[in-house]
Amino acid sequence: MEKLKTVDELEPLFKDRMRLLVGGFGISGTPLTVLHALPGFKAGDYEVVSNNLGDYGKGLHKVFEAGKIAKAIGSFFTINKEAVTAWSKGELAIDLLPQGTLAEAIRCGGAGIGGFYTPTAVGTKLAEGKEVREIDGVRYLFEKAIKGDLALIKAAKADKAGNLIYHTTARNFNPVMATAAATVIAEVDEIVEIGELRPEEIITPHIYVDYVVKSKYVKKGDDYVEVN
Amino acid sequence: MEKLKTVDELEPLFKDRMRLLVGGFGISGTPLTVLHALPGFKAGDYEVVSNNLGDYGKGLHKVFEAGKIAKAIGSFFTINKEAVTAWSKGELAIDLLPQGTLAEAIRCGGAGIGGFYTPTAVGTKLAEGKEVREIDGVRYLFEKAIKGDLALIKAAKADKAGNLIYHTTARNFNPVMATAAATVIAEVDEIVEIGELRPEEIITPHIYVDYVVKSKYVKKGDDYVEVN
Amino acid sequence: MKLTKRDVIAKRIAQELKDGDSVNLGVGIPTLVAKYIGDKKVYLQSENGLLGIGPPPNEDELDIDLIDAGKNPVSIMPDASYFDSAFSFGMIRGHHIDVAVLGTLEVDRYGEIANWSVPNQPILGVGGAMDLVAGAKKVIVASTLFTKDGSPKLVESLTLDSSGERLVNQFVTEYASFTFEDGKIFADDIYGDMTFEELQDKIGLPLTQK
Amino acid sequence: MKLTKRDVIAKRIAQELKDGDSVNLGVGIPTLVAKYIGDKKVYLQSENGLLGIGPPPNEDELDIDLIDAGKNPVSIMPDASYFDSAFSFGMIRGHHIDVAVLGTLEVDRYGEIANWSVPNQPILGVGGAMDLVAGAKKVIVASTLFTKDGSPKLVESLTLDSSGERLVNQFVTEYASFTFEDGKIFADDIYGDMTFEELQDKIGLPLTQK
Repeated sequence: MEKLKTVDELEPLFKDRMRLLVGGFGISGTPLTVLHALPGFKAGDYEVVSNNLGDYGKGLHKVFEAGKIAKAIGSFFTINKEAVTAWSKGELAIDLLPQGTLAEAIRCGGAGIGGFYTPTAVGTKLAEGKEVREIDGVRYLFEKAIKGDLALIKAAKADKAGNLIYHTTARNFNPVMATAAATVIAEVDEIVEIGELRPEEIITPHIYVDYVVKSKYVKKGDDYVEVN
Repeated sequence: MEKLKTVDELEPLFKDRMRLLVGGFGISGTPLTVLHALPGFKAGDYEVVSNNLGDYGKGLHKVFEAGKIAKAIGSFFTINKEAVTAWSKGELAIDLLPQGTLAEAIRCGGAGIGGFYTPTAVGTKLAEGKEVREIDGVRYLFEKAIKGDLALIKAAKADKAGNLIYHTTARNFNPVMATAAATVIAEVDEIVEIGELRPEEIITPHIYVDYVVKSKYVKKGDDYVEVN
Repeated sequence: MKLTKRDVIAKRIAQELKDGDSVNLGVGIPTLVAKYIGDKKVYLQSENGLLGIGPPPNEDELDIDLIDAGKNPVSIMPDASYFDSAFSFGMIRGHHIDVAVLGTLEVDRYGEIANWSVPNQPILGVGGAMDLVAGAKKVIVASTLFTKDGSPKLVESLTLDSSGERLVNQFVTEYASFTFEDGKIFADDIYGDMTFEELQDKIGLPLTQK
Repeated sequence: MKLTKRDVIAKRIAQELKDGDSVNLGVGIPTLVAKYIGDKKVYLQSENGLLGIGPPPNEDELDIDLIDAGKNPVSIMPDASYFDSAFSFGMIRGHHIDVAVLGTLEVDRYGEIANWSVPNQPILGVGGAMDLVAGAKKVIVASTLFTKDGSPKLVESLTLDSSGERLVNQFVTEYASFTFEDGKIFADDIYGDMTFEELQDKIGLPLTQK
């Protein structure tokens, strides 16, 4: 399978100041293998688009701790205490978006839509400086689409063409991020033969996926543990 | 199954001048049983949102022939010769949208988005009178979301809760239309028990589906034939 | 056994839910509502991409992938379905969720709420709160009526950051359930150990009894 | 056997496709391109919701549900996937289709095309043409070089309705393949029975030879 790579083979894809789209909600659907390699890669100063910055000691939190994140765009950083501290000191820029606006902006980025009008956040601090437009009697906020340089996503299975399916709520932001970046790296639990995924059940068609990395983590109850 | 009705039981849902969203592309994914009942219902003067007006003698074409359509919003009416004639005589209003703009407008209608910017059709006759906005150096056209009063869609299977899955390219406009109308009627080939559809494969969750009608048509090669 | 304040609120909110409702329960008190739904067939949605949350899973059923928006492990009902975050918020913003139950810090006399920014803390988290406020068909907010220092959370005008201009339908506290109409606050249902007059006195705003 | 004009064009376009390309073929001449793809691994997309069109199906495999954008029955490849119309056009507008091959009625010297309105007919059909023009990474248009009355389809400025301001990358005819740069028309490859000079003379516009 041509798209299958080790994470180290992918290091040349990462360049300073790139915008990374990183899937996952909590640890569910997070590409841990790829993220945990980033502290060891040369590049940094990333702008990261992700719902939050991982859980303590896991996922994006490790990348943040390694000083590799210059800016974060997401919906919920309150739980990332060190990120809050870094932000207070001016060491980390943060753009806060409502979670639905974040998801829609990424979907639009992937679908060639330049921007959209959402009713969410009209009349709030998050609407400051943003255009408000009334459409059929409802007030909406203009939001621009979001695109990225690299998407780091997690799926349950890839077939050898790169078609993806997801497991339960680990789907979350991953399918939309797969559409919105110039290059997409999918970390997967399992690789299956072409034909094993039914064409009706495929969520991310293979043309969106540039590289596939086999995950080093397996689920054990309510945690992921590393295996060799 | 509470949502399961005969098409005649649903007649009271149809009212004059309603906007109907009608799924299907050609005959594929068209709710033939429901559409073929409309000429016999009292209501009419519908505004129909659909890619085109059915095939000759089938689907929306029958509704059009019965004089029930006052306006059509879609992307391709050239193949509906009688519709073209009616339009020339001023008997039928037509709003033409690029197919992708149509699909996106309906998706936005269902997703609570008021409008969006698409690069499609900028600089063409279909852009006349519409706002153009430059976003990051690209020119986009503003399009409003589309919603409907009633959606008439076709699915392959419903479970007894109303969750839907679709067959091959018969999916087309059906899932987005299911989200964008106040009331949704899904014509299906088969009804299965709850639990038979895996939660990962469900395309339209049951809360979008108000009524289910069992199709009177079965596929026979490249046609649908009526059964009893 | 006497219910805690939080349970009183959760139980009262559960009364508002009807068979067939799709419901999104926020973190905190709203999560407790699930305990009091009883036999009613409601469909619990989670904004990270699930319709049909089931009962809390046993220890041996835990799956770190399968969580709710509060990141707690969940189980699913037989009629459940999964979808991505964009679809999930389309469901929310598109008025397909019948009831959103949310925690709140303040409610003004029109029903506008502040429920996302923490007082005296940098504003770095909003999650799905504003989408739910803007998009659910009906929004019920849940909170104890007074802050720890005794000041009412029902206020003339918000002192904290608004969650959006959409007004909520109902505010359920441990003493009473309130609704709002044109700046008038209705104490629809008083069930705690304060009378209408005591409530009005403590809140310091005119209330109307239905 | 000598190829028809349409086949000459289709075969020449097939040369432009590379292994791994995702390709959308419009109706008419573009559909014929599939015949000449040979061993190249390209993924054919259909805007009604399919990636991975296979060879034409046998009579006994026909399924009225499974069709392409031209409403012809198709088969699928083992790596195929289905999706809805909104996702499909997201794939197109979002630059995920490497090559769109479209028919055309006119091409101007900048590469702007008119391919959707029929002369002297009411404009009541556009389909996915404008989305493909705006969104595909590369757009190749296919047509015979002259209309039935002998006038060139390569023109100084469009007389028919434009399909969008995005300029196409290549115009393949039965005589030559053209590309465009800042208003200059390049005759990149001349393979028909007209010389460069004859072409320039018949078209009536300055051509450049690469």
